[in-house]
Amino acid sequence: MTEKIGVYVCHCGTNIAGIVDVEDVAKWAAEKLQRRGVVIARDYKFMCSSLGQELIEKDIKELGLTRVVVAACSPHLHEKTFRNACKNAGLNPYLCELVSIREQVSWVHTDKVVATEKSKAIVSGGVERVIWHEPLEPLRVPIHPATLVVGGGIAGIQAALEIADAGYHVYMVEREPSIGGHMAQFDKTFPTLDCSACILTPKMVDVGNHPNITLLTWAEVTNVDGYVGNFQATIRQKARCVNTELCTGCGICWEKCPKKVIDDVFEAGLGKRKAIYTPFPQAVPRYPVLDKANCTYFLKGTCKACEKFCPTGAIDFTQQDEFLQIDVGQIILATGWDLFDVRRMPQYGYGRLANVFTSLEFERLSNASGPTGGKIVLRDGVTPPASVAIVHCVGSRDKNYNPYCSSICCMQSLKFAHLVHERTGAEVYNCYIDIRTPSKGYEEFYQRLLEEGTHFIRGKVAEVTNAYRTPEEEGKLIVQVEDTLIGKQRRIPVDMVILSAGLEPRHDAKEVGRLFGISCSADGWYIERHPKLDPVATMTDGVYIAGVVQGPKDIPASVAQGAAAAARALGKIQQKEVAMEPIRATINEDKCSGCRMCNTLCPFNAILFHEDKMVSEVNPALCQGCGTCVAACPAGAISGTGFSNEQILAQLDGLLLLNIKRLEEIPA
Amino acid sequence: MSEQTDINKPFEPVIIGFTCNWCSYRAADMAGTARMKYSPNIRLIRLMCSGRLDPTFVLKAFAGGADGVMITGCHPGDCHYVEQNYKALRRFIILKKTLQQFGIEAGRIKLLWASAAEGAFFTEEVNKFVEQVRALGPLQWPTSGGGLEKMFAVPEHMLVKEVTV
Amino acid sequence: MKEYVYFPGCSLEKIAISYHLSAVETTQKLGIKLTELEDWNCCGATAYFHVDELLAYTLTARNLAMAEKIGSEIVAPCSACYKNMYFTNVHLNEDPDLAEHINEALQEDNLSFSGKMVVKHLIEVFSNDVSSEEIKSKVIYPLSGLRVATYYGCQILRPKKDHEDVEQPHYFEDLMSAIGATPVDFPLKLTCCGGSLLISSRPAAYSMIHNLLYDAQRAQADVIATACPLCQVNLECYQQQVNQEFGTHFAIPVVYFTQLIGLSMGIPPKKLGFGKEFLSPKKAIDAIKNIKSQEEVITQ
Amino acid sequence: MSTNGKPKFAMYWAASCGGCEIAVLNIHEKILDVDANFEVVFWPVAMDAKYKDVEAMEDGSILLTLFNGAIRNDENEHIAKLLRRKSKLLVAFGSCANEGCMPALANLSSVKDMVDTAFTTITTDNPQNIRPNTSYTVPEGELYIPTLYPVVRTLDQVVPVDYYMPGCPPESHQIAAVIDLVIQVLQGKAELPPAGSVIGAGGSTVCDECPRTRNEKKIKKFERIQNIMIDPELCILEQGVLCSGPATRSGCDAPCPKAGSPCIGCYGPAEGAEDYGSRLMTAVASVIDSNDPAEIERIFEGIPDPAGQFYRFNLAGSLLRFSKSAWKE
Repeated sequence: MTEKIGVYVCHCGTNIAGIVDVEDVAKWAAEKLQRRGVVIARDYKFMCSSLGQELIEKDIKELGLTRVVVAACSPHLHEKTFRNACKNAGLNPYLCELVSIREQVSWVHTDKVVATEKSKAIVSGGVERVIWHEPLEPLRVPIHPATLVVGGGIAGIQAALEIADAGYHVYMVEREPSIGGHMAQFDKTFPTLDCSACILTPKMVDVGNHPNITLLTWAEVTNVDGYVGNFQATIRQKARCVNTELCTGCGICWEKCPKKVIDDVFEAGLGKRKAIYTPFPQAVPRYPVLDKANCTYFLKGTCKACEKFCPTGAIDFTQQDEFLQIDVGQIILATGWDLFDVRRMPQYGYGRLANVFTSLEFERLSNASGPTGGKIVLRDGVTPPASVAIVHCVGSRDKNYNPYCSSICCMQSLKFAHLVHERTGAEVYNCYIDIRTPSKGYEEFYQRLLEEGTHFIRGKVAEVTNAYRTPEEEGKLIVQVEDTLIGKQRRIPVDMVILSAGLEPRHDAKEVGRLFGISCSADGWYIERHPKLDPVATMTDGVYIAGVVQGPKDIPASVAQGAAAAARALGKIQQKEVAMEPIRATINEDKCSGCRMCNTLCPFNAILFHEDKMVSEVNPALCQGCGTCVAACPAGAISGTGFSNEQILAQLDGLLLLNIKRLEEIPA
Repeated sequence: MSEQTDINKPFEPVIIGFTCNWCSYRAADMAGTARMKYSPNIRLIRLMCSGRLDPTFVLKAFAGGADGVMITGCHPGDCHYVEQNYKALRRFIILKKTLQQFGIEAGRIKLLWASAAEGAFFTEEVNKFVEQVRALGPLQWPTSGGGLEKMFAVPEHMLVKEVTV
Repeated sequence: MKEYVYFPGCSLEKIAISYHLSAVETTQKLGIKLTELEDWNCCGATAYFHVDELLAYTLTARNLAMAEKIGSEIVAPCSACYKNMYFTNVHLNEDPDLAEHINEALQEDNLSFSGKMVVKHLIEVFSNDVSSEEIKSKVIYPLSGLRVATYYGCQILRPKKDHEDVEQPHYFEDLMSAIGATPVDFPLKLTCCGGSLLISSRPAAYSMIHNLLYDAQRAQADVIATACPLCQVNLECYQQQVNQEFGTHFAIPVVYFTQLIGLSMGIPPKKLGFGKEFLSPKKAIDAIKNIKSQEEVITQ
Repeated sequence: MSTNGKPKFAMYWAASCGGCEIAVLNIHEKILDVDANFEVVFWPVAMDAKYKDVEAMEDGSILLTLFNGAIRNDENEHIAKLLRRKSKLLVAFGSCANEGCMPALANLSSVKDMVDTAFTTITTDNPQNIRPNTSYTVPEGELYIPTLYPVVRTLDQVVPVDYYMPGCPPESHQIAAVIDLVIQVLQGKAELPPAGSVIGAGGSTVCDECPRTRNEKKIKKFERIQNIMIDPELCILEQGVLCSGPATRSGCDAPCPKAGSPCIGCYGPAEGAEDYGSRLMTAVASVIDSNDPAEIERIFEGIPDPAGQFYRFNLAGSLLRFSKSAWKE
């Protein structure tokens, strides 16, 4: 045995030492694995601390260690730390192996004896594996300075502006005709009640005019190839039927368009738009899109009113969808959320009982530029309500629908209550499970509402019905709810019910996630790299998430995440290049018989076949290191650095303690 | 290993688990971070992808004394490497078939898809599998040391001849 | 020709005899064959499952096991019978241990439960298995103008079947429209009738019945149509007490949906068990009488 | 026994079919070089010899022993150990000695089953259901016949082996080459390869020597060769017939694929492959053209006997080596 191996067992305070007898593990390794090359085995309070690292560095220098095994936490946490320690001591960082006895032992097991035994096996596995490690150099690839931001809501806008202002190019892709997202639909924002449009519009305009931002609205990303620093994205620019070169956004076309269409997107079905339209007056960009599905010309072959009246001749019925290819270094996903479909809870009567509204409908209803000009009225469009019930947690905190808390509904409902109160003087009943106001100025807002005389009823609403039992109830919506504070069932007759519907992942979140190589949690929100320490990065290098895509959150949090994601992207751009794990497959030409078994296996097309030499070869730039071809090669001609057969089989030996057995058979 | 020294003690199987770096290993990490408890009989090996799973590893594990082997990866469609977990699936199916001919029960090998978010699920499944293997009893493949020699007792008359030189 | 194993259940023997009669008559008209299960036993009703679950399951499983021998689908007109058989079926299929346990008991009777039986409520037969066209084609006297409160009751929809809307179903209404009647807006159509509360807490039961009658009256229903003997009894037989209790003057007849269908198909009221009720559904029967008399006029 | 000073040569067959001997004789006049350069001291198939003569020899007195056949019974083991002691160079010759070959397929069933099959099938006339006795007493003393072991082993599972020469049998041109080599070594003209290495074979796999054109592989269905017309030009595996070529060590010059029949893998695993069967298995499985479990199952139904298919020659040499039924019963 030529290698000199050092084994370091971490206490992690009591995190490991509380369950695993770390001293014993170290002692055991020093004795039993001595003949496998272990020259030193230590245990230490915190291996990851600078002192702990120095311990390793010292041994490397003084004992001339050629391999290092650290038994501590998950490699996903501290692999880099200990690799650096080796590097500092002049040992190739890849000659270090970090095995997890915290996540995989002390945190998940309770029996100390068994846990200690398992830790020994894991250490022994690490030792056997590390013997087969080879010195490696990380691959360095240049980073393309441009960034793709998907989604033009407030989170995306923030991210785009941060990067663009820093002087780097941004492509912003938005599915709808205008950026602005849900925030553009709101009238007021809690808790300050400043007007949503007033604070959002300037930012939208900045995006529209920014020299460093290429704005692609009415467009979708259809394909993404490549890897961090070098992504190639394909974007479908849907046909606008408007020549943006010529269009001035004067608006004559949509004035003249004879076709009225119910606007399910921006007006949440409450208002109408034309067949050629911009969703709202402050839309960015200002040029409209022509909705072919509803345009009289496309349906009947006649009309062309817009074309006739357009002063600049910008209307172009022949426009087709275009596909653009762009190169970017990194990607920020801020694709936002969908509203929970309240029809899934028929007991609340939406769609059946006219005056039951969704939260988004109410946002439009209360919006000065909305269909009623900000007048809060019943469906008939005229009658102001004398009493309004606001149902919290619709579809949220309910195992039949979404178990999670949508986090904004409480504040939103309070805002609604305030607006109703302010504009109609109606009696307002807020039916809640718990009131959650955990942010700056939120609790104060709640107090304010209490003082305004809004009724708060603690209980989950059972049903909303029109089945009156008393003359008072006649013609009203009756909200059946148990008031858990007085322990009584209550029937509250009201004129209007607002369902504070929860936030849901976009209906196509999963597909979009796959497109960008990131995965969704069970709830459907995108998974961050670390829930606390890395909330905007994802498991896929170079792809970040911002805003509600990562989980329900309010505007300030979305903005913060947008900025955070931008900062992460900028950080990488500044580095100019990324170091990539040198985990790659290589084919031994002499062994390769050119059977072409591996050729179809690579999703990144990294394997090419040389007809002339009749051998296959791996392109290291494209190889992502999954090792599928390594496992598949019938001749064993392909080897995978970092995860070679030798390494894994050796680790198996160690885990099963066969190494010890063998040693016992042959005397020293 | 699997030897039952004390018959009153329940048999403690040794199980090798192969995890993929992106989903199932992170599920295991999550189980840890959330302090979920599962039975200590399983020892994990990290691969970059379930597609790296070479049947040799599984055979080696059994030959080396493991009583059960669990192969885990990302859910179909969620593979970090697009679709490599399907290759694992294909290998698993034929491997299982082959192992049965070797008398290794289908219940000793399991393929599990677990996403990075499914720490709890991972925990449950590990526990289930450990119990399943426990119920099947020790495998103790002779090549794992001990037992093999016993198979080849050379009879007396042969040994006698040996020393006639 | 559709065939079902028929499980009448105890109440259809006496108190709900009219349900039984009308069920048999109407299904015959539609060319549906009901084969009554021989030697059937009580379904356990609402109480037994809370007394001894295991025995209750066995009791119900016995019926299902016997039914397996003669058919593939079993239909119960009584909601309680239906609910018990349906969830026993579901539960035993999900829990093989329990099934094994119960099969041991059934062995005594040389029976075994395989769980392959499909359990249906009678109204499902009319609303799913038979198309509304088929029904319409058999209607001779559309009950035009008859305002019907379609009362599902609480048990038909439990436990939930796949793709079944348990919050706002409308198949009962559709069925009534098919025979020319007018289903009214009856929001409480799924609300409990009080069930066996009448035994344990009369006041509670009365107020529940009151709410239902009130809602039906609000909707100006001529008649409440039900698909459950217990609902029928509670809503009809206790109207007097409810009136005394609440000082109301309810007089709303409560009939079985099969009786109305029978009428519309021209089956003589007697054969449908009419005349046994406390509150005569005169309006319903008159509806036809009128048409008949008009016809006579025409034919003369 | 007289000696002519020539280095001694021995060849022995344990559990084998004799094909290896024929392959040796098949080197034609080269056999004369053998005679010219060696004194053949022990070769049961070619000349009369007694075990006791061998036992009487000095340890290490035989220069080269070609040992073919697997270790199936105690006699095999005894002679293996004996020849190991007596020989300088012990070569595991042919598939049986290397990896178990056909005899080792018996490792999938118990000895009892085997004997039953041999002595009680309908084709056997054995009314009293007799089984062979391993020992029998006669006036002259005790007679023995070898005892079957529960499982077949390879030569190197019993004694240390110097060189491995794969093939069922080894191709004659390879044998000739090896003999040439040894002679050259004797004449000091060449060096012996490092101990433990595989001789008389290539470093790649059979596809390397197969002339058929090959493309990217996608398998939707496995065919049995008798059911289809094999395209003479195209890779056999791509035609759905399971060919072991991709996983099998080169050196044979791919006679089978050339003749239009799939490689069955007699040259054993490629250099450094831990387990032949799993290499073949993983390769074949990887190119199945489906992601649907049910369909994959269906496609694999085309391989009714995977163990026999993937481990046809390699069972004793594989990681598991035998089935549970072989050692548990």
